[in-house]
Amino acid sequence: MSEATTQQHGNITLREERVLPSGEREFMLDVRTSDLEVNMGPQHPATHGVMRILIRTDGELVTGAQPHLGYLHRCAEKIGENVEWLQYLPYTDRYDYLAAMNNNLGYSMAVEALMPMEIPRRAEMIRVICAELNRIGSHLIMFGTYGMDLGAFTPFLYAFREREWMMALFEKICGARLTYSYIRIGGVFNDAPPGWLQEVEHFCDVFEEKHKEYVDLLMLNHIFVKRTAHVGVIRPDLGLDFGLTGPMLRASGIDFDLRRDMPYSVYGEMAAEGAFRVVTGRGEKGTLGDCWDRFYVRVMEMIESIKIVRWCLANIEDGPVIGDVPKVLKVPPGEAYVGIENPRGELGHYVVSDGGKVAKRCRVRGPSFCNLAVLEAIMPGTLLADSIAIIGSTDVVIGETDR
Amino acid sequence: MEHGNYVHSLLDGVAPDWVPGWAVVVSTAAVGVALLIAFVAVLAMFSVWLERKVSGHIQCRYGPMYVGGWHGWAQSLADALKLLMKEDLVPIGADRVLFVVAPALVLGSIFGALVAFPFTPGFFFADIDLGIFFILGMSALTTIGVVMAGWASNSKWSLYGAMREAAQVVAYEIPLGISLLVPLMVAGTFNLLEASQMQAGWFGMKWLVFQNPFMIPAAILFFTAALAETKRAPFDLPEAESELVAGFMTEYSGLRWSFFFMEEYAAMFLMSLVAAVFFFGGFESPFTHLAQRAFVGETAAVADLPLLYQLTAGVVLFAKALFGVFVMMWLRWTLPRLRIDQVMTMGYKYLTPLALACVLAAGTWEAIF
Amino acid sequence: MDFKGIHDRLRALSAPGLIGADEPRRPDPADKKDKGRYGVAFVRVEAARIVEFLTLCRDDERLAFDLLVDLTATDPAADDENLWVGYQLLSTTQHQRLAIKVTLPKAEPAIESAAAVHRAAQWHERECAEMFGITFLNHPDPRNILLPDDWVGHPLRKDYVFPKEYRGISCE
Amino acid sequence: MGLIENRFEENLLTTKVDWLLNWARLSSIWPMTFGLACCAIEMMAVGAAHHDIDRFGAGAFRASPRQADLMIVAGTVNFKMGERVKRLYDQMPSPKYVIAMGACATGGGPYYKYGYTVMKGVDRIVPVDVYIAGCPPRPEALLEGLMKLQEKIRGTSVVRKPARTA
Repeated sequence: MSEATTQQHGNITLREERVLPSGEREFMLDVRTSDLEVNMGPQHPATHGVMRILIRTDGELVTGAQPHLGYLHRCAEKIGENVEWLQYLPYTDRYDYLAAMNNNLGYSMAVEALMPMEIPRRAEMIRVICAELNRIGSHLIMFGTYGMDLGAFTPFLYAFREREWMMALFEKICGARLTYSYIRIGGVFNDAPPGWLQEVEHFCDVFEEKHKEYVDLLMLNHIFVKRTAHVGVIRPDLGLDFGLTGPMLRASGIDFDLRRDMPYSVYGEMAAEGAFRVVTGRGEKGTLGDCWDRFYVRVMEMIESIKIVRWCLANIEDGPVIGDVPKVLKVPPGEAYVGIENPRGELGHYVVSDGGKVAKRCRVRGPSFCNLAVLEAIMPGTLLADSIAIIGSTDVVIGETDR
Repeated sequence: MEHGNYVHSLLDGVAPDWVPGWAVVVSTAAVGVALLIAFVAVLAMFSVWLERKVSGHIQCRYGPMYVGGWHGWAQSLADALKLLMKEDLVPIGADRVLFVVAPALVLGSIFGALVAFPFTPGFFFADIDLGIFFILGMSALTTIGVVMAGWASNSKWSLYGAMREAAQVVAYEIPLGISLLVPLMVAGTFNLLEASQMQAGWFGMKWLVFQNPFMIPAAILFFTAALAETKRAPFDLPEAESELVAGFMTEYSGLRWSFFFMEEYAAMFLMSLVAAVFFFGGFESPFTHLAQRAFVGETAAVADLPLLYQLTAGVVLFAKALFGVFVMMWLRWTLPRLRIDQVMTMGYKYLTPLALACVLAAGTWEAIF
Repeated sequence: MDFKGIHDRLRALSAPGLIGADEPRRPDPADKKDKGRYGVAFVRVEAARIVEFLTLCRDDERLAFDLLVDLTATDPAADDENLWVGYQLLSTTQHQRLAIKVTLPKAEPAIESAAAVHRAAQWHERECAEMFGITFLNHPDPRNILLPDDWVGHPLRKDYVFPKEYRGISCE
Repeated sequence: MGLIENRFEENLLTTKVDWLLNWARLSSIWPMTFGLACCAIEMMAVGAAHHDIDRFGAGAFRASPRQADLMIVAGTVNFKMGERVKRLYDQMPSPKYVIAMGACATGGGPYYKYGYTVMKGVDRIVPVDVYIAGCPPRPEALLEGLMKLQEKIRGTSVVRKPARTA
């Protein structure tokens, strides 16, 4: 390359682009482009809370993405080391605020793992009913907000219509709409009020009908399929590498569900009877592990949850709802890690006790935290609009990533 | 303005002899502009209210209910007054001149387009022989305003919105124009009034869309392209609330932002009007037919059409256009948004060839039958 | 496999850095002071060889721990000399779990990053680093993750002093 | 509106004008799409079919602060987020209002004592018009907060000189 690769014409610089087969050198205008860094969030309609993603773009093409967290860091783990065992329960409501019942369940089970105690069977049943109803509510929010991310506003309101009923059910059983603290260490706080179980059954009947509407309205909508199929593909090995759990992992075709494969509570009996099915992505509309698969898994899981609730309603018996738990709880020394299947994946609680009234360590493994990490790997190379679809499909709850 | 302009004839009648003719024309124009602004403002406010009510009822809720009393009828009035009262913000780093000019340009071009529109068979501001060309040209000017706004805002989201708008409008102007060629060919005129008049007959149902089998696909193509032109869902990429915050309008507030808002609804109405005139019979309908029989003689000149007939015709056209606006809203609250590459693919690879095929087929049909 | 099976398998493979197992036990009735140890069992591993250990756990077909569920640290007490780092492994094919515990000296806690084995470790390690002041060697992206960049102190240490103010905003 | 604001003596005309302008402001309070934490879910519920804040003209959630009148601080604000909240508030054109929704935004809530990064109330960085209690407040409570804000706006003077206080 002895010859100059640029030519100067007045104040216009021409840069050598290529050498044609004829040997002629082709010069082009020396226009240098640089990537645009766009700061998405913390206040952005598509980030579902206060996540911030630094996106590097080349036109509409995303060339890099870097999630920044911590805008909702609320020190839950430090609080866990400072307040009493039972006092910490309300804080569990507030990390994954869409699935507070599941969080209560996870924490209670972690503490129960340290205490040799028996949970009454009716309590187990009510726990599972509540957890599964809450799973439906959580997936409904995902269904609605995902539609909104893609520009369809109406499904959001339809989803909230059913969610409102679900919240009314919870209100009847524990008095709160969002943050329940209902599942306690050793059982549940109180028995279901009269008629509650019948209403849950009615809810199941109606919900199954409405569910068909959801599928038609959004999941099989042609534009929706075009927007989500082949977008944001997570290969199974990538998913495992990033520690994805729950629907995110199942959508990539890995048939693993803690409720069936490592059962806790009464899920074991259910799984043995085949009362529910584990939904996995199949790449039906696009590639295995794309956004549509993730959406499909969540939408179909709602129906499975209904089946679980129905099983519990059929098998529930009368009896006590809380075990023998002292007012001032002293947890025997030891440490336990208990992971349960949250709507978003494995919610793990790692508790360490030295036998006192306060935990030594109260670690929360939020599924969203790990599910979010994968964005860095799958977002580059997509379009800007796709990146919104990908963020939505991870279904993160920022309260849980930041805790 | 030689015929059919009520304002002109009215002013001409009352003006004393010493007033020169050009002064009457100028004052006619002034009155016309005032009327048009009032019309667009009322129309936009009504459409916003309608949109909120329509979206509400689609979504199992009510929409505005309390402001002003009956079903929140004064909601848009309150919104407009509030927007008027908001602080006038120009961000630091914005290109001040362009930032201020852009909304005016956007709204002005829509005003310009509406000028060429006959509101009733006898009431219009300008009867232009190449009316539809003028309307399409003027409405395409909004794009320049939008790009200007996006650039001047000095915001990345705005820039994205502007670029998307530019790409989208370039892609969809072509099928929009070509699909309009079909009715133009069938009607044989560019003049909106004439196009409307030639659809009289068949008891008021001799609409262009029924005159040629290829008019129906052309109408669908036109409507799709018009959605993209007016930035309505599923083509609302320049705004794309969940992606670009508010697209090219991100940095606009108060009155200037309301200009964009008004433009959107005026453009929707304009496109629906064009569709009504060139596809769906213009003023013609069974009602107009009956009104014509009742009020108009055999050979009435346009200038002295009876008022009742004019009103009927105007209301019919207005109703057709509003129905078009309603369909646009309906789609907005039902469909998800497309992605930019899908929008481009649809425009260039499907709509344009289809529109061309439509023109060819319709032309052949016209030549044979 | 249950924990015993996993432990046996690890010993059979002479897993690098394996120190031993810690299983829960009932309190000794003879000893009044002994309250026993409850909860779940875990294995102890040398800090220096943790990456090799995790690689073995991932690649062995009987263990097949393909998912790093959690990585966290614990400060047992203010006067304790050590920090614990805990790893939770999960196998999606064998349906088994394994808890690993590593102890690090509080004076200068440093451990090799597990991000090369499981990329899931990356964010957990960033969190541990800011919360406990543990240095993860060869970490690909050692920034703060939850706390602001100019935050002082490691909040989850037992001797952490709550701040009085942050950037001029009072914390009380 | 700087030209006419608070410049006129109180008389029948200015009172009527004020009434009209206040009516417009209170009838069309557009909130910003700005959810922080748990309370944001209840804020979404307020916008949804069952409670439908749009009935009161406050349903036009705007994503851009430039077009919003009301910032509903729905959730815990920590120091990292506080800066952003302040900036968003600064980006809104006046007249602008702030509702502190829930215990966290009001005063730190359950995170008051041990939450080292939690700001003990959003009023340390932005002026708050209405505080709503609850953790999270029910949707009805947020609606009541909106009514309170409307009451507050009804009492402001726009073109009149502000009433002298003793």
